[in-house]
Order: sequence, then structure tokens, then C-alpha cells
Amino acid sequence: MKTTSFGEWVLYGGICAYLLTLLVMPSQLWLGFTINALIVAILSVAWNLLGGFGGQMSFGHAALFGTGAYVTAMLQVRWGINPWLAAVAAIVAATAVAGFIAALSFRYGLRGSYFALVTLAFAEVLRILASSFEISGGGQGILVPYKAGLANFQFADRSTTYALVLFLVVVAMLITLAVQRSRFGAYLIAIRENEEAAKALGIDTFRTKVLAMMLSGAIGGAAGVAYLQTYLFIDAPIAFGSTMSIEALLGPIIGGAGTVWGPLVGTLIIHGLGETAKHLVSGAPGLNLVLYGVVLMVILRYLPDGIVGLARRIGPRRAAPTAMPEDR
Amino acid sequence: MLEVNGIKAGYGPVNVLQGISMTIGDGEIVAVLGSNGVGKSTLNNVISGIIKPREGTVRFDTVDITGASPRAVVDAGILQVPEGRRIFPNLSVKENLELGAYRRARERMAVNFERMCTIFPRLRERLGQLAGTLSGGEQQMLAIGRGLMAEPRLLILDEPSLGLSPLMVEEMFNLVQRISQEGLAILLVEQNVVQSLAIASRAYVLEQGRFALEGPSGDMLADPRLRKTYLGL
Amino acid sequence: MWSLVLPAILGGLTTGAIYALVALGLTLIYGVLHIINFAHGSLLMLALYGVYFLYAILGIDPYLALLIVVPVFFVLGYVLQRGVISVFSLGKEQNVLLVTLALAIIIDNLALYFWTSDTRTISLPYAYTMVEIGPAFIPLPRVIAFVAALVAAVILWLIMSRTRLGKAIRAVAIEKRGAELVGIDVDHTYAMCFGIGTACVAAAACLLLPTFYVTPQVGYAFVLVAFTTVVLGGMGSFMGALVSGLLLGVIEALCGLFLGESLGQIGIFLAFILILLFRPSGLFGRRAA
Amino acid sequence: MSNDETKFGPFPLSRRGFLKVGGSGLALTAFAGTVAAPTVLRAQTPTVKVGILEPLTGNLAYNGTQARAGAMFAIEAINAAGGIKSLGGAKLEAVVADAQSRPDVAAAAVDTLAQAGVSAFIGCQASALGLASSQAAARYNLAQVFDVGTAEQVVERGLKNVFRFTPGVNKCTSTALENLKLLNQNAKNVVKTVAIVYEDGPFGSNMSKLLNERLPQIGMTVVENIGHPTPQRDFTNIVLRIKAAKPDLIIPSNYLNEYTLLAMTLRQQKVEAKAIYSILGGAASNIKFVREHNDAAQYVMDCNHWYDPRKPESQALAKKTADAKLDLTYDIMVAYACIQLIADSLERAASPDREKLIEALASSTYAGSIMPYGPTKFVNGNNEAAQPVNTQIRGEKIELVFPKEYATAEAVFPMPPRG
Repeated sequence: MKTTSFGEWVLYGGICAYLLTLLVMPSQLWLGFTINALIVAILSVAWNLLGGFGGQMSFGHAALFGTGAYVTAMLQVRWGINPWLAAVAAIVAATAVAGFIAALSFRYGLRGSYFALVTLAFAEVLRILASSFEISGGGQGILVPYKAGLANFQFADRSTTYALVLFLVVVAMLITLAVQRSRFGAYLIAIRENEEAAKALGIDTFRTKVLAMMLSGAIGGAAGVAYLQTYLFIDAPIAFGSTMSIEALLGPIIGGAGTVWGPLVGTLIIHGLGETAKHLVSGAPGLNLVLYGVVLMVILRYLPDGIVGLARRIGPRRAAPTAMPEDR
Repeated sequence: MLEVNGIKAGYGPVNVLQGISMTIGDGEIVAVLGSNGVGKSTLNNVISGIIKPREGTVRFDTVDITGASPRAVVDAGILQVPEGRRIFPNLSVKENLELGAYRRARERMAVNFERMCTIFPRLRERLGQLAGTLSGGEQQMLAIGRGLMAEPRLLILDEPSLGLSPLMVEEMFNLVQRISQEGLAILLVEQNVVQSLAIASRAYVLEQGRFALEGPSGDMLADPRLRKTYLGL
Repeated sequence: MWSLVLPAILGGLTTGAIYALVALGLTLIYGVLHIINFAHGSLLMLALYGVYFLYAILGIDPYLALLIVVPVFFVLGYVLQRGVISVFSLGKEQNVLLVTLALAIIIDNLALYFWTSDTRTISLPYAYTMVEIGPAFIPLPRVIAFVAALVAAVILWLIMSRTRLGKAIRAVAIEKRGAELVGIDVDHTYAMCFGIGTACVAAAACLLLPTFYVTPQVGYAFVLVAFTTVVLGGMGSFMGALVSGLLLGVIEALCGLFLGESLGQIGIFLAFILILLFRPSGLFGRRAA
Repeated sequence: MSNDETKFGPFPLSRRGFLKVGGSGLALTAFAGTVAAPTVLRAQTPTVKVGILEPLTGNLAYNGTQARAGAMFAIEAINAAGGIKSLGGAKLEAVVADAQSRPDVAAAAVDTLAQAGVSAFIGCQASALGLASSQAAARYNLAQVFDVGTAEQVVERGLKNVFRFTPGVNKCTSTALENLKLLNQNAKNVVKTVAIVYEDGPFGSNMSKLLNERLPQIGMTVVENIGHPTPQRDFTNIVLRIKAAKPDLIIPSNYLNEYTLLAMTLRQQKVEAKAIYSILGGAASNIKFVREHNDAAQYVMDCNHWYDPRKPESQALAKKTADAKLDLTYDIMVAYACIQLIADSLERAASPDREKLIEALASSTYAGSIMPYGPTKFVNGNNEAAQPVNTQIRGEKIELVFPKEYATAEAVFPMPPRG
């Protein structure tokens, strides 16, 4: 049984403290920033289930996010369906889309960069479809009328939105924890480490991967719903564009892929970094993103296991691996 | 000509080799024997410059090549024919051979190419074919041929008999002996104890990162410990 | 509508030639280094700016600029791979992808900072010289680009099949350890690949600018199509990249004609998905052993 | 909305206290150091902060950067003229935020602006961004003056903090069509058929829908209606379709890059139309396009936002823009005018307080901006007095040709045959 290192206690404790402080003492500035980061974090958790645990790197998680957002928006605006019901339908739809993409890709044995590219292509197809038809608002996107109220899934008070999004993040992380401790999770990790061997051990790798993607789809769809109800607007480039897909995978990889906390840690740090960079070089558009890119590279170079990996190495836990000599 | 002294090396926190010393003389066939996972390939890779040792030295012709790059080791004249052959499957047989002379003996490539065709007549028939389509034995021939193209002074053969039919194994060992008769020193790393000892002048037995036995092949064959452990006698 | 089919096909072929040119560099990098180079579009953008400034400041014709931009970008690519990508990725595949992503972010935004987001175009007299081919008028620069794509593919094919470097590149691509053991400098070969790939993008920029524009975001317009081209053609296959680039140009033109330009884009991605599913080795790639 | 505001959050004190601090420009100096660190503060002169929320990166970076420049010119001019007199000559101070061409970022950036204590802000070039930002700003009772935000949804949400100074798509289209009808009548109705080329985003597709409904009402038949994505790499197909349809008039509604490619391709394929008349088209009112593709640009008309070139302040702006080596585009003009509007309202409100400023804006009858508008009249946040004008490219210049009272040149319609 693994124990938690001192560094991890500090890291997770700090994050919990921040998130809880914001819950009881809302600051508008930090709320706006954190809600945005947490929505991306939900999608990152979704990505992490398949990409972090299962080793199947998707470059098109926007397909799931966008499906969630679009289905809610369309049901709500076009047919006046209650937003809560629409949310459930959206999550089901995103799960179905995930299942379809996964079944098709894995049936034909796509993996590695091929899988990455095919998911990217599916997201692009959805983007084009969404912007081509009247029912999805065409190029104009869909604007959800602002009518605050619990029944409408919209809240004038952003603390409530925040609490809801935070709740979703916690649920998503609990699902990750459950997966990690389950036999299903063990199968996934086995597939990541060596798919052939996993198959030889009698694991139904196809079924496992498809299920993981569907679970990922459900969570990713929820992220889309949360986005829509927060910003009340969706269009094809936001929903299915590559920006969202990239954000989905940056969090887990920076934070620590295949860990429960990695996606949340990574997303919060990246967003914090982006915000800081914006203030450091305010008035010079682009330079903040340059700085962001540089820091991203430095993290890749010096923190190969992500932030969570770094935290694990801080403080006593087990035999200190610092004695490990230079390899290469 | 090759002097290995007190090598410790490994991956991660584990030392696979725990202090290895050996020598190879000019034109000599020396065998390193041992079962799977005792560190034979690690030793090869240390000599070839792929793994940097944590302790110890490797000298070749009295020049210190410890921790040199694989290219520098090739330049010095040591060629490894690795386990699993590592030929280039998407290149033709001819191109594979030509790449053998990538760094050494480039100016004599044509001559050596002819020589390889003579030594391995079966490769000559398949020059235009993609290397990946050859049989296992042919691939091993090609791997050795590729190594010889560089006119090495020391050839390291890592498990050349692995995965070959008994007939092919026989042919392989004959070949190794023939090559060495032209004055080439050979380090033969094998699990196949009997046939290796038959052609090697001296042998080392590697067990758990250390040499358990060493000496002339004849003495080794007679050693009761070896007979018991490796020959089941 | 039907009378437009032939002109649309011809037009599609010339657009496809540009896709092929951009993809030639990418297929080399993808085929050998096995990485998805996200910075490819950014490098195209950078090269377009190079060509633009050579013309705007020094009055150098884009076709003459080939002689300057191509070698400069070869060096740039070499240095990027050796000094940045391999250093920051620690040689891990998933990291390489993220490093090139970070590089793309850095390059794009530096361009935005220094050159602003102005759209820049150059107006050349021969941009309006038309070549009449059957029922279609094709602008001269497009015809030149088409021929150049063919020439570039042949040159690359010659480099790969006839030269020592080409053999080393192919060897490293599939059997890195074996290549190391015959004394091939793997890092150098990777960097050469990246350099040649980047040089291809620079050549594409010289041929593209006479009929196109440049902004810091221009790379995105090409990079996804370039990936599609690479996969469709088979990773690392130049003839594949050439043919599939042309094919995609035609598919795009015909889908645009019959489905409308908005929905028509879908043709490329559907083709992409179908190829990935049913023939992941591409039209010209060998099936994986 | 305001009912919701009072019960904002479990800690009403923090919310309201915050508003109070945020609302008083003088008390803000304490905040400014910690958040968003804008320009250097002068110790004695009182300042009023004005937000500039524009897409400085991403797809719309060009428009956003231009708009920021326009706003900065306006602030400079107003400060040089003595600042806000009713506030003791308070200087305007810009707080710039980047919307990154993404609605969620635009919404989040409003928090930064509010925290920095702006009294109002201008933004954000695209309707999608403006929709998101104004919704976020509603929570702070913070006024957003839309520089460009043509989608009618902008003013249909009942938000009290939305002030669209410039005309929306409906107004632009109807004015454009009225003017087109007049032009055509004067030319003995030579134009009978029309081809529309539009970008398939919110702006272009909306426009195309309206045009298809209304062009028949002025006796014109739509023979081709072609949408394309942004970016579109190749216009050969589109131009071939236009060529086959032989329209008298081409109406492009797209952004600068695509317009440039379209114009080049039209010329390459030797398409001769009697006129090119764009509505809110980026290029026909862009001097860079005129400079770089002068031949292709001749006689192209646009119905767009444009300033009244005869006003001295307009001429001063043109000079400032040229001195800064920037191209004079409508983005610069409208951003300039929006700051003028805010300054006027501040003057009347005599307070940097957000709520007071909203009241002042809502009751504005300002007529002194550089735009060719009558006295401002906001109805549901829409400035009823706003109107677009017609420009035409003539030689090296963009001339204003319609309406007559602002015109600097006579319209040429149809355009003379080339050659």
C-alpha cells in the first residue's frame, strides 16, 4: 500500500485549502478564474481515465466536451426541454459518441499517434457538422437566454456555479479513485504498460478500452454541460476546436498522468501560470503566451512525472530514490 | 587488445554488473557464457558505448574508451552484432551491408562487399530483397556481414545462435571460426555452452553480475561445476 | 455545376500541390522521428514572413528567395531539433509532441508580438498571369508550385534512396539501436531530418506567398491538412505525400463544389478517418510487419 | 438583475463592499498595485479607469489590436484636452485586457477589469466575445460599450449594462439595401442579379440570411449564395461558381484575409461584375488592401462603420494613426468614438461610480463623437442614432460616398469596365 509523501500532503492540502476558502469566502476575481479552470479540470479528469491510466492518448476530447455542450444547448433552446433533463441527455449523448469513436478506432486496432489523429479528425468532423446546420445554430452558435434560477441550471450568484462545478470535479476524481482501485483499473494499467501481454493474460482489451472511453465521454460531456450553463454560449470552434482538446491533455500531463490528483493539479497550475503571465507582461499581447510556452517546456524537461511526481519525491515516504545514479 | 577492469553498470537503482574484469587478446575467440538475464548484453553494451558504466574502465589497444560514444567505439574498431540482429528490415540486403561501412572502411566498401558476397553466397542471391523478408538464419548472416563491412578488429557477437535451427547453429559456429582464422578477435556471448567452448580459446561464465568461472576452454569443459550447472551432467 | 467539375479538379490539383509540399517535410519528420510535429504550421508561418520581408524590404522575388530561405530554415530546423526538442523532451515520444506544441505557442506569439496580426500580402505582376489549360484558367504561380511539388518529391526521394545520409535516415527510422551500432550518429540524423523537413516547409512558403497571405495564425490553415496528407500517403513516403496531397486537393475542391465550401471541408476528414481505419499504413505505406 | 445583485453570495458584505471600492476611482489606487498593474499612476491627479477588452491574440487579433490603438488615441486626446472636467480634470487611465478571441476568456477578463476598478469598458470586436463579456459584466453592474457587436442578440437580452454605440446587423443591412436601391435606380436598374459570398461564422451567415430575404424586395435576384469557412485556403471554386452564374453584383461578407484571396481570384479568373458591394466587409474599407491590391480594389464599395471625415477631430485621428504607422481602419474609429462616449457620460455623471455611469450612458444624447451619428439615443442598449455609411475605393483612397451630407466623393455605380 502506497503512503502519501510530505510533498503530496502539502500540495493536495494547499489545493483543498484554496478551493474551500473560495467556497466560504468568495472573491469575484478568483471565482471567475477558478470556475474556468475547474471546468477544464473536469475534462482533464476525463482525458486522464483513458490517456493517463489506459495510455490511449486522445487529441480529440473536444468531441466529447462539445457534444455535451451542444446537446444541452440544442435541447434547451430548440425544444425548450428542462436544462437538468437536457444535461442528462447530453451526458448520455457524449457517452454514446465516445463509445462510437472508441469502438470504431479500437476495432481497427488504432493506437499511439494513429489513435491521437483519428480522435482529432472526429472532433473536426463534428466541428464542421455543428457549423453547417441550422439546428445547431450554424456558424452563429447557440446562445442560451439568461434566466437565473435553480430550475434553469443558471445561477446569478457565481458562488453557486462554483460549488456545482467543484462538486463535479470531486465526483469525477472519486470516479477516478474507484477506477484506480478496481479490477477494471488494473486492466487499463496493464494495457498501458503492455497491451500484448495484457491480451495474453486474458484481458478483453477491446472491451476495456471502449468502456474507459465511454466513462471518459460521460465525464467529458458533463464538462461541456458545465461550460454551457456557465457561459451560456457555444459555437463550433469553442466546442470542437483543438484548443479544448489540447487543454484536456495538458492538465494531466503537467500534473501527472495516471494519477487521481494530476489533472486537477495540472489544470490549476497551468491556468494560474497563464493568469500570472498575463499580469507580468500586460499590454504586450502574445508575450504572456510565449512565457507560458517556455514554462511548459521547462516543466517537461525537469519534472518528467509531472507536479504530482515532484511532490512524491519531497519528504520521507519510502527508500529515497535520490541515490539513483545518472542513467544514460 | 581489450581490457575490461572492474566494471559496474546497470539500469535504475540496480547494478546488473557488479565488478567485471576480462581480457581479449589479438585474434582470439573469447566466450562469455551464462543463462538469460545475468548481464551478458549489459556487458556488450558497456563495451559498445551504449551504456555508461558506473565504475571501472574499458581499454582497447591501451586507449581508454570508457564511456565513449558508440560512434567512437566503432571508429576504434569494435563492432557489435547485437542480440536480435537489429538489421534494417525496410532496407535492401545490399543497403544493409553498405551501412556496415558507414564509419569505417568506406573507401574499401566495394572490395568488402564482394568479400561478403563470397563469404555469404546466400546473401548474394538476395541483394535486392528487403532485409525484413529474409529467414532468421539469413538475417543473422546479414547482421554479421554488416558488422564485417567495417573491417572491425574486435567483433562482438551477442547470441548469434538464438532462434536458429540446429543445422543453422552448426553453420553459424563454423562461420565464426572461419572469420576468426583471418585474424579477427571475437567476443562470443552465448547461452550455447558446448558449441561455444568448442571454438573459443578461453571462456568466462557470468552469474549474477560476476564471473563465476574463467579459464581456457579445455579446462572449463572439464570443470565439474560447469558440467553440472550448464550441461546437466 | 457539371461544367465546373474539370476546372475544379485542375484547381484542386494545384491547391493539393501546396498541401503536398507542406506534407513532404512533415512526412519525413513523422516517418523518421515518429513524432507529431505541432510546430510545423508555425514554421511555415515563419518562412512565409521570411519570404515576405525579403520581398518587402530587399525586393527579392519569392522564387529567388528559395536560395536564401531554404538553407536558413534547414539550419533552423537542425538547431531546433538538436538544441531544443531533443533536450526538452528527454527523448520521450509523448513529450516530443508537447514540446513541439509549446514551440508552436512560442513561435506564433512571438510573431504576433513582433509583427502584429496584420495580414500581409505581396502583389506580383505575374500573380495574375493565367495559364489556360482546357476549360480552366490557372494562375502561373500555382502551375509553378505544382511543378515544384513534383520536383521536390523527386529530390527527396533521390536523397533518401541514393545518398549515404538517406540510407542512414531510413536505418534510424526503423532500427535505432542497430543504427547506433554501425556508428550512425542518431542525434545528428534526427536533426538532419528535422532540418530537411523544415527546409521543405520553407520551399512551400516561397511557392505559396505569391498567391496567398501571411498572418501569425496562417499555419493552422495548413497543419491539419498536412497531417491528413501524411497519414493518407503512408508515414515517411514521399510519393505517398505527393499523391495524397494532390488527391486531397481534388477531394476538397469537389466536396466544396457539391456540398458547399463549409460542409465540404468534411470530405478531407472523412477520407482521413476511413484511411486510418481501413488502411492505417496509408496508400503507399507498407503494412506494419 | 439588480434584485439579484443584493443577494449575491453568502457574504453580501464582501460583494457590496467590493462594489463600493471598485466604484470609486479615487480609492482604487490601493488596488491597482496588486492587480493587473496597468500604467504608471501619477500621485496627485485623480484618475478614472476605463477598460479596453479586446481580442489581442487569436483569430481576431488584428481587429482587437487596431481597436486598442483607437481607444488609446482617444484617451490621449481627452487627457490632453484637460480630462474629465466635472471630476476636477481627472485623467482617463486605460486598463487593457486580452479576450484572446475566446468567449470564456473574454468573460473571465471582465473579472480582471472589475477588480482593477474600471468604471466602464469597451469591447470586444466580435459578437460572440461581447455576448459573453457583457453577461459577466452584468454581475458587477459594469457598463460595456460595444465598439463592434453586430449580432442583434447583443441588445435582445434585457441587460442594463449593454450599450451598443454602433449599428447592428439589421440596421447595417437595411441601410445598405436602401442605399443600394438608390444607387441602382440612379443607374437605371442595371443590377438585376446578385451573388453573395459570406463567411459561415455568426457575422456572415446572419448577413446572408437577411440578404436573401430582402434583396428580392428591391428587385434583385440572388443567383448564387456561397458560404465558406474561415480560414478558406482557396477561392477558385467559389469564383468559378460566380463566373458561371454571371451576376451583375457581388456582395462579399467576410474577413480581410478571405476577402483579399477572393478579390485576387476574381481578377485571376477574369470575372467581370457591374459592381462589388460588400456589407461590413473587412477589406473594402481597409487601406492596406487598397495599397497592396490597388487594381483589384478599384470602385469596390462597402457599407460599414466609418467616421465623419470632415470633423477636425477625425482629421487629427487620421494624422495620429499615420504617425503611429498604423492603418486607419474602422476598428480604430469606433473604439475612439466609444471612449468619447464614455468620457461624455463621465462628464455628465460627475462620478466614476458604475451605476451612475450606466444611468448617464442610458440617458446620453451625445452628438460630438467622430462618427456620423445624430444625438445618441439608447433603446434597450441599442443606439438608434447609429448608422453605417457607404465607402468606395477610388485610386489610393477610401472615399465616403453615402449619405450625401457626409460624402467626400460622388459614387460611381456601376463601375466602369476594366481594361
